[in-house]
Amino acid sequence: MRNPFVMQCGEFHVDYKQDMTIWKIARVRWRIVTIVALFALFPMVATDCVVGLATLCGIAAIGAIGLNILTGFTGQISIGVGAFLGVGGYTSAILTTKLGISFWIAFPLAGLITALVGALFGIPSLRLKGLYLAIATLAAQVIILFVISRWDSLTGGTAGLVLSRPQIGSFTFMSETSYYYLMFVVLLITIVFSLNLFRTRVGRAFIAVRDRDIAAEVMGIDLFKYKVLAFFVSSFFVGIAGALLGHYTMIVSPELYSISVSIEYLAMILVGGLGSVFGSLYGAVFITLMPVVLRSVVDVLSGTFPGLEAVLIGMKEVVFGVVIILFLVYEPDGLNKIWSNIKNYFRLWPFSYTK
Amino acid sequence: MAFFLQMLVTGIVVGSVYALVALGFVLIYKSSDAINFAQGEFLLIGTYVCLTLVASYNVPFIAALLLALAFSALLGWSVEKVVLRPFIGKPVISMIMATIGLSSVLAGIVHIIWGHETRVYPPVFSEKPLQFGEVIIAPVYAWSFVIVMIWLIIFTLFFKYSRFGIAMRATADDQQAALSMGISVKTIFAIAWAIAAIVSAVGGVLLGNINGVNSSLSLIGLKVLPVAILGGLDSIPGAIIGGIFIGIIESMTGGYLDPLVGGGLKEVIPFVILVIILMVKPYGLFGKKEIERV
Amino acid sequence: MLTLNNVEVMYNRVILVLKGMSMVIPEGKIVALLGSNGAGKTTTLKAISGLLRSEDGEVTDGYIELYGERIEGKDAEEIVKKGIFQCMEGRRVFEHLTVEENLIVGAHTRKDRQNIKADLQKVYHYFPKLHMLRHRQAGYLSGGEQQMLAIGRGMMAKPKILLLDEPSLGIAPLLVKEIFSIIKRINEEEGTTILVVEQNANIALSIAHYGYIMENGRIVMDGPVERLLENEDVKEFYLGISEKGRKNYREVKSYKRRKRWL
Amino acid sequence: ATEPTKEGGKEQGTIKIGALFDITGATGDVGTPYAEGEKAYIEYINSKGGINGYKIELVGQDYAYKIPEAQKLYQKYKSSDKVSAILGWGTADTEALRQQVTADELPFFSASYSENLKNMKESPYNFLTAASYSDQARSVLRWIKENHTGGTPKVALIYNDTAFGKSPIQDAKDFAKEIGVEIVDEQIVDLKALDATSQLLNMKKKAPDYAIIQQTWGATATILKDAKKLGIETQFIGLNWATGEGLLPIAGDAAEGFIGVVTHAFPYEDLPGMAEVKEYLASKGEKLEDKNQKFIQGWVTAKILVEGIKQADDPTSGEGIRQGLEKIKDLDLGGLAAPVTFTADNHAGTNQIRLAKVENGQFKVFTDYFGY
Amino acid sequence: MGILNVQNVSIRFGGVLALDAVSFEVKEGEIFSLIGPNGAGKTSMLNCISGLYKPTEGDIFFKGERITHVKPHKRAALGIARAFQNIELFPHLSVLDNLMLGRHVRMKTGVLAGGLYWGKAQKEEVEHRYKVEEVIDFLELEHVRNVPVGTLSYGLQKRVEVGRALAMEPDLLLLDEPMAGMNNEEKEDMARYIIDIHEEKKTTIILIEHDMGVVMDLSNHIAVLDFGKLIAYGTPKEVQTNPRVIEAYLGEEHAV
Ligand SMILES: Nc1ncnc2c1ncn2[C@@H]1O[C@H](COP(=O)(O)OP(=O)(O)OP(=O)(O)O)[C@@H](O)[C@H]1O
Ligand SMILES: Nc1ncnc2c1ncn2[C@@H]1O[C@H](COP(=O)(O)OP(=O)(O)OP(=O)(O)O)[C@@H](O)[C@H]1O
Ligand SMILES: [Mg+2]
Ligand SMILES: [Mg+2]
Repeated sequence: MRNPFVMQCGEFHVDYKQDMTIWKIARVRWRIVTIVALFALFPMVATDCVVGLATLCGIAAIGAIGLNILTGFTGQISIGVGAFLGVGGYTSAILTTKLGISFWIAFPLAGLITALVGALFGIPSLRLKGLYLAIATLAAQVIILFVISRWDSLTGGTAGLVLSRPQIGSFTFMSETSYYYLMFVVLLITIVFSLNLFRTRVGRAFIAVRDRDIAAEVMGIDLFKYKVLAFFVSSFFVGIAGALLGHYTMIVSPELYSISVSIEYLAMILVGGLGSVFGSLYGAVFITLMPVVLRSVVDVLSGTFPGLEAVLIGMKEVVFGVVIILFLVYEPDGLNKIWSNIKNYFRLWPFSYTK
Repeated sequence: MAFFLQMLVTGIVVGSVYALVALGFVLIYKSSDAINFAQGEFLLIGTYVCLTLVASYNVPFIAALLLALAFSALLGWSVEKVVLRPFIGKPVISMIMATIGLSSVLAGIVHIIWGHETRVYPPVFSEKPLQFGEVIIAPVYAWSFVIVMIWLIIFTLFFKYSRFGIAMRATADDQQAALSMGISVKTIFAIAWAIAAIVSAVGGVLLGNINGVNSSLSLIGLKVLPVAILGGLDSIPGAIIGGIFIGIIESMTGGYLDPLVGGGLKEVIPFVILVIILMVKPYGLFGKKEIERV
Repeated sequence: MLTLNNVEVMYNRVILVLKGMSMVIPEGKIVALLGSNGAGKTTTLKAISGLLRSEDGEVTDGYIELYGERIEGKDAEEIVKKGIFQCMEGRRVFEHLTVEENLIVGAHTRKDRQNIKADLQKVYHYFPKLHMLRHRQAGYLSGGEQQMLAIGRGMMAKPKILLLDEPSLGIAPLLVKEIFSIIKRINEEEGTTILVVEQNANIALSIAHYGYIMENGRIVMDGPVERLLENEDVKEFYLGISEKGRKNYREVKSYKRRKRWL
Repeated sequence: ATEPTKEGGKEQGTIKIGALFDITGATGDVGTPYAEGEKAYIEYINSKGGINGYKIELVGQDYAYKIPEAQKLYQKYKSSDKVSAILGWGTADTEALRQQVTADELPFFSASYSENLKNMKESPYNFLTAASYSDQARSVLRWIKENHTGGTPKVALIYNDTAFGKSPIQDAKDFAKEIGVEIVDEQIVDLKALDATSQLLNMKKKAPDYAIIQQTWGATATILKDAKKLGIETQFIGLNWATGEGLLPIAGDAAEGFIGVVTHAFPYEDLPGMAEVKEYLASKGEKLEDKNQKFIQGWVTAKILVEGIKQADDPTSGEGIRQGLEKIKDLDLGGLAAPVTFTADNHAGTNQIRLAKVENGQFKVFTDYFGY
Repeated sequence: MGILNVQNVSIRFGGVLALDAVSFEVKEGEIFSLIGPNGAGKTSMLNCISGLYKPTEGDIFFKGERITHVKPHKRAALGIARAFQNIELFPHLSVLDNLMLGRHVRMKTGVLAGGLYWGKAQKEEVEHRYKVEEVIDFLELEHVRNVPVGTLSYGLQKRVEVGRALAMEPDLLLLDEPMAGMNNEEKEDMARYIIDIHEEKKTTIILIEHDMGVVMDLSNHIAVLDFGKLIAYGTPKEVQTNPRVIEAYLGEEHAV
């Protein structure tokens, strides 16, 4: 009988199909199922406030995965995510409130339309690279927000639009828990989809474009097509996240999608790990929760030291920055790398190196 | 015609303020290929230090400015030492992220020390507008134009001929190879950051004289990023011409297009033009081309 | 003058590459370091020149001494100041700098700045082609031109010890000969000690005084060049000569003879 | 929520109020004194023994003018702190939370006086404690109409491209038409503008007699300084966020003659309502001179909410407080602000303002409260 | 007509005439070598053939079709594959994925199918995996199959580079100094691989190499470039004895 306490030490696969599954070892698969189940059950025990935060984290994670597809996997830095979230949110808002279309149709359409807008603003990638391309996406941010705040008849202008929570039959996703599940399903699909994407042809091509575009071209990859495609796919998920967020907060307005949102998302994937699906998830959780945690610390402390409140509020920002920097110093490849280093350490333990 | 001239001159002088701030980006980029998102905070701190000296300690303006510049240099130097040192040789993107973290730290410190109120310089530059024919300029702006031209000359010479200038460019090209030349990449970075902080502080002091100082002044950093890009991220003349160019476009749009559409285009059009120009010149007006050979 | 004793190098805290590497580089001599791909030659050079750190590698055991002074773990710039200069694998010229600026950067650490002009001329004298190209951006030079530039840059530093990593890589045969003769001249005329890592064993051994052969992170054989040249294995695996003289590549057998030292 | 401590005794428990402060965000300069004012009044009222035996606890945190942060905070106030009402701040976050406070039945006081908050159908839990931006503009137009000599007054509007900036514009245009004031020009000046030369020169071509500014201090100062530089003669009139002590040092000389809408009193005014403020500050060892108008504004806002709690039959629930607030009639604020009245179908407390003119570097109020 | 026809190709960079009216023909199924001193324009010639450079003048025909203005990725689909002079692998991907990328043009899966990884997409991946395993087997890369190529030693990377081109199953294989940086033993291995490719798959090969032993032993025909000009063309024997070639490139030693 196999010793139940040790991890299977090798991969014994008899065909390539098996060798190509995402999680190759049965125990790992079980572990994944357990984790998913835990997350599915978690709202049963958590307070509304915690579930609400988890929902925001999850939505951010969907957007971050979207951004990571573009920036982490395809190497095209974007500082326009904020506006693309907006496109998603507004599309769904306009479709549901102005045209009375059901959320369930508007939601995927929001993704699709954002994807198209994204692809449109991806056209400069024909010529631009790196930070120069990043500025083109910043231009997208500015232009999209300008259009949104000016097209009053469609978007409600600077005041924005108010939208409602989705419904199935007579059931409305009004409670925190119900919306959490909605987010959870979408997040799961997003994760599985992107994991699959990056072990097949198109995903590989994205990475190739990022690593060595000239070589990629000579391998038969149409650079322009794949760059724009990356904008398309990425914006699809960002749009989906935008729509989810819009229906969660029940409002869309231009001020919700400012440049600082874009930078926040960039921070998520950088802290989480560029080019890593799970990294996006960790990063999203980290960046979403960190201010909340710091704020409660400030809250507790300023109860103890009432005079120091102003200092503490400043300290909150300082600590936030310091934590980010420490993370990067300690592990520039992000949270995901830290996690896999920990895993590797235990995998190799008690030996400290390979070879 | 007078209107046109006024728009043109306003564009040039406002643009030179942009250029002043954009220079900070360029200096960092030139040595490390990274964008410094904490540029705005450098600017803010330099301004606050100068302001505090002038307003609270009654130091004469010029002396206060020099002290503030010295302080900024020290700040840039130590920030590099403490925060950015570990990122030498690491991917540029993590260095960029670190500067985002840094901006949060500095913003927090500014809040703790100087709070939130808008503070104002005692009048340093004369309030009396300069009049050239029918064109009117506020003296602060005229000064920023002059200063930007001085920087232009100093930095062009520095990067072309001085030992450290060339070493800085070498470092930006290939850090590891620079190390192998015996170039102390640390020193190079420290110098670059110190200079960038000085340049920002000068920009900040001028801006502070225009609109007062409060923490949202640091947002100018982001606003000016496109300027640096337009000129070409590593080009000193690029930053200056880019700044003036964007200044003029803004001013012209404001003067001629905004009345037609009810305003607001002034903030957007520069971006549209920026993208169009980049499509033709993908590395900005004067940026170095990425050399791609196989 | 330069001694490596039992040096171990690890990358990323997990990958052990050098496994007790020892060698001695005598003053004023040319030493050749040969070895198959991935043996750790480049790693050895980087361990000496202090460039490991920027790749997340470190010397975990043993020591490196220059004139009896421990230098392992020192910063690269300090080591250059002490007179060790590495020409890195793959040339690594500064692409956006002109040829001349590249050369000037090579002299970055030198104190005697007034002599730089003269040395520049000396480099142009050794490599007239570089003089022709002096205002060109180095990134657009062809491979061979870049290689000359990289060596010229090394000369500009006036090092006591010059570490060359595969100087013949991608160089046309005539030029290889020329470059190696220049290396020899530098050694003879300037008295520079040279450690050269090479795949082209023929040419490396033709100018070297002493050779080391490394496999898998260790030195497996060393000796004066004359002795190495007599070794059967060296002949077969590094010089490509069998008993019958040079082999025709078309007749290479599909089976391999094993090296005796492994 | 409440925990009754003594059956039938005087002490009833604690009523929690949530607050969103902007300390570190884009509007931190005015947000901070406003927050202090709110906190001060709550502390003051507690030191007086609370309201009807209830202590009031203000749970407030900095949201840095970021809407997602406001969302998260709101979530926390609602579900962990179980607050009964919210003191909000900016236009965007007020909009963002409007539906949720409705669903959760929590009265919401914002420092943003958008006209659309008056809409009882869409925002039945939002209360306006001062004249809405539109009302301010209307009152200003009324004042112009009545005081202008020589022909139809020509007015320009200067604002920024945000929900805050645009909020009064349409209403102002409609009202001007109605009373016979001509709107000759509109200019958009960004909140962070370094320069407004092009806008002012364009405006100059239309030669307006007056220009109404809906901006914050920074942009207002830019406008005034550039107008002075260009020698523009127009009388500038700013709505409440353009007005305040903070404008003066930035604009310097250029502020002389500027007219501002005053919704809340300046601390240096001698008014009956100041007594309480002075008493509170004295107990803290602070002086009125160190406070500014935004402090008073925060103080008054909190005071109105507390009055609602006082009037409520069930002060422990949001719904109860709303009913209490709707009983408020002509609440005299001792001149600190215009008297406030709420009813079941009107949550706009007042439409009255005062005007002040900058003379010798200080705002001098020169009208009494008036509406349109 | 050969598989590749280069007619009068010139290319200019600023003031540099990197190729000066070069014409030659590569016959189907041969090993064709391009030699010349550093900076002669050999790599530029390959860049023109694979489409990375647009000739300033002249035309290139592949299988009789004019491809002068065809985009590089289309040329890959037509059957031109290339291994680069300086390693151009995808450093963060494993050897396996690098080779799978070589199969890119032969695969079809799109975004949706790939993301769902269902039915056809999965079948296709597995199918092509077999082809790639063949190449791995052929170049003896089994032991590093799942290692990110960035951490491999130079020699191995070169081999992966060739493998990636092979995975494309090209009709014309361009090899730019595949043996640079290898020791004698490894060169022998690489030579054997090249001969095997040539014999087993009947692939036409254009080879740039500075090791004259290799070039002379392997090639059917050789073209010599100097300063962008074609100075000689012929069989190894002919080229080796050509005085211009000896003077410009070979030196006395390699001349026979
Ligand atoms: N930065 C690095 N991180 C991890 N492993 C590395 C790194 N650099 C080198 N290695 C590994 O160290 C070993 C030795 O590499 P090194 O470059 O020293 O070999 P070499 O003898 O110079 O080979 P070549 O002749 O191919 O240049 C190789 O197996 C390589 O994979
Ligand atoms: N993109 C480019 N821009 C400018 N000049 C170029 C470019 N590509 C090549 N050159 C120039 O063209 C000439 C030929 O270069 P090429 O790389 O083709 O030489 P090569 O024959 O491959 O040399 P080597 O054997 O050293 O690799 C060189 O002088 C080089 O500087
Ligand atoms: Mg090596
Ligand atoms: Mg070449």
